[in-house]
Parts: sequence; structure tokens; C-alpha cells
Amino acid sequence: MIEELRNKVKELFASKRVDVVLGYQRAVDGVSAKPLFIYNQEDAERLVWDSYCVYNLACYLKELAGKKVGIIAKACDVKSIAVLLQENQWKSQDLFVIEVEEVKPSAPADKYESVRKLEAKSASERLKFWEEEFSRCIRCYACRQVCPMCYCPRCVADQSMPAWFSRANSLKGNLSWNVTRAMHLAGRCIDCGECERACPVGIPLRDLNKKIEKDVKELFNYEAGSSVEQKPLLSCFDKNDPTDFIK
Amino acid sequence: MKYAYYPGCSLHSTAKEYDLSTKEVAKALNIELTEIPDWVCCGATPAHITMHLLSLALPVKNLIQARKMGADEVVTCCAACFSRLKIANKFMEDDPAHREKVEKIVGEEYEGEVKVRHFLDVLVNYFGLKNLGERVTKKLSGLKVACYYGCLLTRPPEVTQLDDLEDPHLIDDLMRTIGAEPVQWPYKTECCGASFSLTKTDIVLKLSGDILQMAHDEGARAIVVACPLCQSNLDLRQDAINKKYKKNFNIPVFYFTQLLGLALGVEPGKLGFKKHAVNPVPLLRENGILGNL
Amino acid sequence: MKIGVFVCHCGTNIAGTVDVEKVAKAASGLANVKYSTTYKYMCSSPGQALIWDVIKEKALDRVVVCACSPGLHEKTFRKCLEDAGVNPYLIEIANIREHCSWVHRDMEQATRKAIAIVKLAVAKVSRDKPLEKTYISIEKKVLIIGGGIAGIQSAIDIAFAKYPVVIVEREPSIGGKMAQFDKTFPTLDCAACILTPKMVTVSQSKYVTIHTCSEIEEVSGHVGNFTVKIRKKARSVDLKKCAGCGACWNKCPAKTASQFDMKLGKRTAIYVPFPQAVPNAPVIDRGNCLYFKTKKCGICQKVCPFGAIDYDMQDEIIEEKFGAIIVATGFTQFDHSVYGEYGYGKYKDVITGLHFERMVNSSGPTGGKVLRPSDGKEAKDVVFIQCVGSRDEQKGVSYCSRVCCMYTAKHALLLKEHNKDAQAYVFYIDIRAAGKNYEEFVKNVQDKHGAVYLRGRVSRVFEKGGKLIVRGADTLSGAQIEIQADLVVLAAGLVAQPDAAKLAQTMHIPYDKNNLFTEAHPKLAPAETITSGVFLAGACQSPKDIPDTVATASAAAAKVLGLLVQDKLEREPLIAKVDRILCSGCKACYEACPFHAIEMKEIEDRQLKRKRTVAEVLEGVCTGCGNCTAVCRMSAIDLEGFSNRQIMEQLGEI
Amino acid sequence: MTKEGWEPNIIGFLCNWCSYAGADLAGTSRMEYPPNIKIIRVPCSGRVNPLFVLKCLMNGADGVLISGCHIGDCHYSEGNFHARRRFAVLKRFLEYLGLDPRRFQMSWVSASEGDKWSKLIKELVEEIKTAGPNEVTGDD
Repeated sequence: MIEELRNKVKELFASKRVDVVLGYQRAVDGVSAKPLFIYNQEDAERLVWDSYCVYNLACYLKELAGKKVGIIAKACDVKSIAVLLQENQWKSQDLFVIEVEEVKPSAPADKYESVRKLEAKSASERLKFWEEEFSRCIRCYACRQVCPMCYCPRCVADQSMPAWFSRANSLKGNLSWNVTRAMHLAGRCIDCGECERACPVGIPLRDLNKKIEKDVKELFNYEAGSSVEQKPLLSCFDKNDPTDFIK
Repeated sequence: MKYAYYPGCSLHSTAKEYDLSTKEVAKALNIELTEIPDWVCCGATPAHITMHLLSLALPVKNLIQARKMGADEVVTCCAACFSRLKIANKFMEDDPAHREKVEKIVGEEYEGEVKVRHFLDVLVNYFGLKNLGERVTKKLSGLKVACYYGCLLTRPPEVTQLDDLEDPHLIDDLMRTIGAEPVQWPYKTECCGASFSLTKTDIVLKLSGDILQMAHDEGARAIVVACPLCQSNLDLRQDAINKKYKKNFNIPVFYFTQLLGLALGVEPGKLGFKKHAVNPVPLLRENGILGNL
Repeated sequence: MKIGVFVCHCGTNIAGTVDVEKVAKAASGLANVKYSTTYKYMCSSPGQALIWDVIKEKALDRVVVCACSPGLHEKTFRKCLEDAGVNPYLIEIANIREHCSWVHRDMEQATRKAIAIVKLAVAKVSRDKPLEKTYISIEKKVLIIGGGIAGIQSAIDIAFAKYPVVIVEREPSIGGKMAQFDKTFPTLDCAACILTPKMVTVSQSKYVTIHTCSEIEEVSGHVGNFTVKIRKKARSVDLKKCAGCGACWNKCPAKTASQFDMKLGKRTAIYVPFPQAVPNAPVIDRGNCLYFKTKKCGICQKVCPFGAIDYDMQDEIIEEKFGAIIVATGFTQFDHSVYGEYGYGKYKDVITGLHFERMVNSSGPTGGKVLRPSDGKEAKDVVFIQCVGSRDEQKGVSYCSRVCCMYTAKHALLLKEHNKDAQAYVFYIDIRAAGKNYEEFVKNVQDKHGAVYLRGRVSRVFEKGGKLIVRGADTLSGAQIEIQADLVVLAAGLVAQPDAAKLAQTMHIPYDKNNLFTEAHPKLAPAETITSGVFLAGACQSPKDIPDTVATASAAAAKVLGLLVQDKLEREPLIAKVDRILCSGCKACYEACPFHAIEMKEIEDRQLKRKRTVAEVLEGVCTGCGNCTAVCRMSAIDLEGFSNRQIMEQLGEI
Repeated sequence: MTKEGWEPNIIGFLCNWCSYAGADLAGTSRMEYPPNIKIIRVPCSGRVNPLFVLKCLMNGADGVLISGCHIGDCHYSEGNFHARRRFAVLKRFLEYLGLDPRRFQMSWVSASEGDKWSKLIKELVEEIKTAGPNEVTGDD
């Protein structure tokens, strides 16, 4: 399996189709895996592939614009790439996707269980919950840096004309940032979980993203990354979209 | 092929011969029909003109019974039963508000999961005309029939989804397969007067009379039906029609299953011809379908 | 920054409920406000003069007028600023009348609210930017799609103003459906007599170019500058050489049913659809031509004295630029074969209105006689059934086709004119004869021509004994009726052309559930579409009779001429604008724009030293709705006049 | 919860062509309604950025209303369809975070519905009054 993978990568270099290939290598601890940037055939020998290869390699595509890139992609990477292609960030001829099957722990019975639990609480309980969570936010923006979809040349959080929301590490500012981030990922987040993994203070960021993911599935039957051809969620509409919340 | 069988009230009384011949045909073709135990009336017309919920709850009760016997498909022969069961299913599938009310009445959950088929549908579309043709032992050659469908078999089309709305042909196809000659006539879906039979008989005499006349004019010697009420109006009232309009009709009215039974070699005595008001035996003899009994 | 705030009393309309002096005083305390005052009627000449004076005196560079709704006087005050030498877009209106003094009673509350409204306006004006109107050039040529009466009328009107017009018609001749009609209601002029002169006018105009056998392949660009690809299908006859002498079609051995005559008559494989065709040149129907089928014939080529027959002719794609486009693609007749009760289109003697038109036409396939297609016998009892396909949500369309009542009445009359012994029976739901002299016409047909009108639907038509039995209800008497008819004429409704949706997509114009093209506004802009520069004429927008079709065609032409007489097209500057540095090229705006006013453009990014794609607003097309701005996550696209900075500044003041 | 003398502060984003004109008509027809709403005029409900709504709520608005043309009546033909989808997502999301649903609402008001506008505002003000002041804790 791994040899096959290495050969595929080598073949890409041999045929001069790529400048770089993204994959995984063994981390210093000898157990876990970390990303590997492969620039030539020899580097390919360092490739590994096992259940420790969890990172979404599509995150690194942001820095590789303009190059021809090969990428070893498991399910969530493939979806991320679909969104990036859909959003014109990459041209399909510049990307060589080597799909690999994930050695996955069994999927939870209900992906949205945590969301549903929160939904079942009262409004004030929810507010309290999130206020506590967001009060820990240190505005390090690691969630943004690691997200494959956060490729804006200048994030609204860093803009000053106008200043969209407070940059101060206040509850209002933190709340605003997290709402903005989640809304900007509506119909785009493919739930790779990198943001939550990256968050140094452990805010359950996926529960924000998943809420919107669940809602748009229910409301518009929309799934991020399900096809390159689909229009962006918020750039299209259906004449029969739900209307019951409007007076 | 196994189905739950819902005969309905008519087939246990006035249309006994429909029931008999259906069972005989099914037997001859190895189609297993198991009568739903403890079935109740579908409600027919009286239910839906008096109380909408009752008209849904009664069929649903039967469909739940069928589900309990492990069936996922119910076969019925009576056009009214077919219509009521289908309509009830449609409501249970599409209309959560009605579903909730009906479930409350019958005390059980049901979402239209038991499918309803007319026996015609089973024969033509599932058993298949080709298969059927291969089992015909006696062709009904020379017998000119007018296939008459009535109101409920195809209407409303979004519910019944059985046959062409304005020009149905399932019975014609069957008749052709067993060698009979269906005539082309325009009254396939005219109304026979239906349940006015008892309350305003004059209407039935007029409407059924027109149907008999048209069948006669187009050269049919017999009429073939799939509905007990149509059969009864055309057959039982024929004498009164003759008297009122000074006609001389002598047109036997068969259930399609009866003729099918003959073609499949079922013993004629088991097909209930004695129940007819207009004696069909002379016509069948004339066409060499029956020998001297 | 020097902002002046001018508070209007509007007599007592404002001052009666709002303490205007208090408002002016409060305004003077706001940031950057250098001056504030009140006046009885700010919109009056002295009021405007006051603003002018103060701008000059205090060197104001921005103005807030606290008065009525901006819909009323925003333009007035813009002009006032412009006259005083200030950019007219540096003004905001604080609506303290409709949204304040008129809806509140308590003076204290109303005054407090008025001050809040002024605060918002001052906040916004402080972020206003001077804007300049934009101008775009105009290609002074018009494309008309469809050469029926609508397209012809538009072409005549535009050519009269001496602007070049190109008509694209997919049939071999212009003339459209009207050319098939016999007479026209309610005046009974012969259709050909009033249409033919118009066809000749366009064909002879030096301003009009006609492409027949042609269709639109692609449309790009925007108002003033459309680029259109037109496919000219191979006619197999060279129009420059052909004189229309008829030698070819007189000798052609291949016969087939004539579509123009609704297949009631025959034509040859090389044919002109009808004698008055424009251009008066034949076309080879390759599907039926023996030369194309077997390579063994070639008679037409041999007999043509002009060498005009060209079997090797190929389709040709031409590309042209246009400043405006009129869509006049008309309608088609509803296909009644979905009606089982009328025999699924299987009975030969059940025909449609258009068949009847051809039949009663003296140059038609029956020479003007009403004959049964089944046996050629003259029809005496004719039943007309109205609303076939129309007003029928189950099998047809929900709308009324508007012309069927009238053409059926006309048919009933023509029937009687052609055969004195004939009898017309008309089944109808309602008689809709709204039009000049229309009701009178129908009444006349009923009273003087003895047409029997029966209000009700037909439940069944069937053949019996060589007759058609039509059974229906007469709802006025409550009786069931059976008529033994020789012929049944179905008043089939008017529906969109089968490929209307495709054309609409090519043109970027919206269409409704019936595939009828949607006008920009149902009342106030019926000839326009929301795509600026694209106009609608005739029945492609909704069923229309000839007078209405001609009226909309002239309306569209007038709209087009209004465009073409401009040297440059003036556009309000309140449109979207892209900051390329912020743009990621993600196409969110491109997909969300209802007007296709955004293009994706590849640029060389010097900083990144590579090419990248960014959004670009087509200034001529953008209408300033701002939808793009709300879907842009990086706020790279913004709307002038309602910019993010302006609105966020306002929200800072709440 | 209710502070002494507190009055709701509501921000309305009104599309220029329908709802703003509808509010104008309420004025022309002298239909009284409470003075608690301040109007931001936008060309189309589709112009409203979700971040505007967020800004309002963070800046202490007790309620936010977005009002546009009825479906099918949009001056720009599709803007309100986009707004509907966008704010269906935002509304659910804000409520998930604990926002009182009454604080963020949407309506279609046409240019001829002055009465609807005035009724709507009366109801809205009442609803927000029951909901109480928006207390986003912490400072900016």
C-alpha cells in the first residue's frame, strides 16, 4: 500500500507534473504523523500512511497558490479540495489528488448529538454556555490560520475601514469573531475539525460549524464539498426555501 | 407470488361470483391470496360522504390488519375498495395532520407502508400477459366484448395510478390475451349510475341503458367489468332497462376474472355463472366456449 | 469636514410634532457639524437658496437635510449641492416626516426620535464619498429576435429613426404566426393584407437586415455592447442569386406535409412556405429532399436558371455587436394531445384553431372550404371548444390565453360566411372579450350569425357513425348536451415556444413557470427586462392579440430608441466596486449577482508575482442592489452610496 | 429584568423599494406606531450583511428587523430570495448561541402595506418589551 503510494508520487515527479506533493511523515515521537512537503523523488521515501495521519492537508494549499501540487487526500481533504475548486481557488489542472482510504474509527451514530443536546437547552442556558466558552478565547486566530477555507487576502477581523467588530479580547469581540467565523463557513465547512484541534483553549468550535452544517442540510438540502459544480450556499437560493420565519 | 387479499363486502355478498372466480384464477396461476383476517368494510361511498376521518380510518384499519399478517401488498378486486384503500394510503403518506388523527382513532401507527394493488394490475403488470397467454388452455375466440371500467378504477389518477385516465386498456389487454375480441367503444369510463341504484333507480336505468346501447351499437355481445356495482347495475337492471326503454338487450355482464377462469380451464361451475341475471350460458355456448352442460 | 444640517418645518407637518429648533440645536453638537438651522419649507426656492448660501458662506462640504422621504426630494437637494459646487452625492436625507412626525403624536418622543434619525444621517454623510456619474458607449445597432408581427413592427419603428436593425428569424420567412391567419378580429381585415405590406417595408428598408433560417447561438456583453453569435442554417439556396421564379419547386418531385398549412396540405421538398414569403426564395428541406436522401435527383439544380441551388451550403456562424436587443419570439399553440376526453389528438376531425385558420383561408389547403380532414366532406355542424390548455391547472396552464374567445367568435362567423348552412356551437367557460369593439363582435356573432354559445365544459368527444359526438354540460340550463358534429375545433391556448427557457438562459433574462419571459415590472416596465438593454415585444412575454403585440413592439422600439439617441449612456454611480487587493476571486459575488454584472478577470499580481483572478463589476450592467456585498466574506466588493463604511458608521450611532 | 424607564431600541434595515416605501405610506396615512424603531435605508434586503446584524446586537440594539419586498416583488428580482436564505441561517445560529428569537426578525412589507408596517412595529415593540433589554455582558 505505502509502496504503491510512494510510487505514485515518484511518478508525478518523474513526469514533471508537480512542483510539490503534500503527504505525511512520521513525527519525532515515532508514533504520530505530521505533514510532509515532498519536493523530489527521494523525499517520497519518507511518506507514511496510517491511522495517525489525521491532518487536513488541504490547509497547506493556501501557501502553494501558483504551483502545481500533488496532494494525498482522504475523505475530508477531498471535500475541502472540492470547495476550493468550487470557489475558484484552484484550477483542477494544477492539482493532482491522490485519494486514499481512511482507516477510520467507527463513525458516531449521530454526528450532531452534541448539537442536539445544546439545542435542547433553554436559550439562557445556551447563552451562558457560549459566554463561558468564548470568554476563554484569546483571539489567537489559530482556528482561522488552520482552516483550509480561510483564505481571504485580508480577514474582516483585521480590517479597520470599517472595523467590523472589536479586536479587543472582550466577550463582545470574542463573540463577534466566533459568529463571523462560523457564518463565513456556512455551506463551506466540511467538518475536518482542524479548528477545534488547533484551539489552544479548547472551545468546542466544531459545535458551531456543525450547527450550521445541520441547519443548511435541513433547510436547503445543501452539503459543503459534495460537488465542485454546486453554487455556493449563500450565493444561490431556491424559490421554495423556507419562509416560515418571516412575518 | 403472495398477497394479502381484501375481498370487501360486495365480494362476500352480491358479487360472490367475482370472489369465486378471482380465487379460482389465482389458484390456477399459483398466485397466493390470503384473505385478511377480521377485515372490516372499507366504508365505500357512505363513509366518505358522511365523515371524512371515518372514510380514512376504516381502510387503514384493514391495511394495518394486513401488515400484522406480514404482508406488504394487498390485492383487492372491488373498484370502490381499491379506491378507498388507495386514497387512505395517500393521505397517510402525504398528510401528517390527517395521519395523526387517524392513528389516534385506530390506535396504531401507520404511514401508508402497505401497498394496494388491483387484481388487474397484478395480472397484467406483475404476472404478465405473456406468462398468462402461455397458460391459456381455451381461447375465447370470436367473443366480442366491451370492456367497461367505470368511474373509480382510474380516477382520481394521482391516487389510483392504475391505467390510462381517459382510455384505459388493462381489461382490453387481458381479453385480447385470452382470445376474446374487445370492441373499440367510447364509454369505457362512463358512469353506470352507481349507488343511485337504490335511491334513484331512474338515473341508473338511463345511464346503464346508454352504456348497454353503446356496447350493442359497437357490436359487443357481452360486457366485461371489474366493479361489483357496475356489474350489478348493468346485469340486474337490464330487464328494467328493457322495459322502460322498450329495448331488447340480452347482454351478459362478466367479471374479467370469470372469462379468465374459462380461458385457464377452470371448471365453469366454479365461476358462479348461475348468479347472473342475464344468463350468459347461451352466449358462451354459441361461441363454443361452453359445451352442453 | 464641514457638515451642515438643515431642518425643515414642512409647515406644521414636521414642526407640529417635532421641536425642529431642538433638533437643529442637537445636530449642531454632533461631530463635524459646523452649522445647523431650520426653515419653513426647505424644498422651496428660498429654502434651497438658504442651503446654497450657507454652503458658500460656511464652506460646507457635506449636507444633511432633515425633511420628508428621500424619494420625494433627494434629487432636488442633490441638484442644489451641485449648483453650489459640492459633489451631489455628499448629501443625506433624514426622513423626519414620514418616519417620525407623521407617525408619532407625543412631541417629546417624536423630537427625541428625530434627533436619533439626524444622528444616523450625520454619521452616514460623514462617510459619503464624492461620486461621478459613469458613461458607457453604445453600439448603435439593434438585434431583434423573431420576425413575427412583433419583431417586424419593432424593426419598422427603429428603422424609421434610421438606426440599423438585424432581424433573426428561425423560419425560412418572416411573418410568424400572423402569416398563417385568415382574417383578424374584430374588424375582419385579412391578415395577409395588413401584414404583407409591413413585411415588404422591412425587406426593402436599407436599415434592416434579415437573417432567416437563423438562431441565436450565444450572447455576451451588456447594454450598449452586446456581442451576439448567430447561426445561419444552410438554406441550400443562394439568396443573392435566387429570383424566386418558382422553377425549382414547380419541378420538385418530393412531396411532404406543409407545416405552414398545419399538415392539411402538401408542399415540395424545395419550397417557399407561403406565396408572400420574405425573402421570396425557397429553402430545401433536407430531410425530405431526394438529393439529400439518395443523392439521386438534383432536378432543382438543373432547372434553376440562376444557378442558385447549392447542395453543399454549410451552416454559418456570424458574430455581430449590438447596443440593444428586442426579444420577440412569440408563442406556440398548446398541444391538445394530453386531452383524452378530446381523443388524445387521434381523431382526424378534431382540429385546432390554427388548422381552421388555414382551412378558411382562400389560398389555403382546402381553398377556403371547411372540410373534414377524415373524408374531405364539407363540415356543417362544427363544435368549437374554448379554453383547451388554458385555465386548466391539471393538464394545461393556469392562465387565460386572452385571444381564444375572440378567435373562436371569429371562426364561428367565418364558418357561416363560408357555408350558409353551417352551424357553429361554442362551448365556453367565460367569454373574455375585453378590447375595443370586442364584446360587440362576439354579440354580433351570437345574434346575427346564429352561433350557439353553450356555457360549460365538454366531457367527451367520440366518433360514432361517421360523426363526432360531443358531449358536454350546459351549465346555464343544467342539462347535459350531446351534439353530433362534423368537425370539432379546439381553441388551443397560447404557450411559450418549446425552447423559450433555453433562450432566456442565453440572454440572462428571467422567465416564469410557464417559460414566458418576465418583464422588469408588471405595470411600470412591461417592455423591459431586468437585464438592461434587453426588451420584450409580443407574446413571448404573455399571450397577446395583434393590437397588443404591435403596441408592445412599438413600446420596446421606443425604449430602444431612447437608448440609442444617447451619445453615451449615463449610469448612476451607486453601483458595486471591487477592491482587488481584498478580493480572493472566490466567485461568491459572481454567482449571487442577479444581473450577471460581475465578471471574473485574471490579473497579474505584482506583489505575489503570479496571476490571480478577481471580480470586476460591469458598470453598465450593475443596478446597485448590493447583494454581492453581503455575500463577500472579505468585504472586497462594496456598494457606493450604501457602503460598508457608511452603514457601519450609522450602526455605531445606535 | 426591565430597567426603570427603559424603552426598546430597535434597528430596521428596510429595502428602498418596498418596505421603506411602505413605512412612508404609514406616515402619509398617519398610522401611529411607537417611536422605538430607527430605520437604515438599504437598496435591497439582499444588501444586508449578517455582520450588520451582529454589530447592532453588540452595540446594544434590543431588536433588529430586516424588511424587504414580498417574494416575487423584489425590485432586483432575486435579492430577497438571497436575504431569506442568508438570514434563515443566521437566525437559527444566533438562537443556538442563546439569542432570544424575538430580537432578530424578518418581514416582507410592500409599498402598499402601510398598515402592515405600523401593526408590525407595534407588535415588535411589544415583543421586545417582554423580552427585556439586550444585555450583552462585558465591554467593547
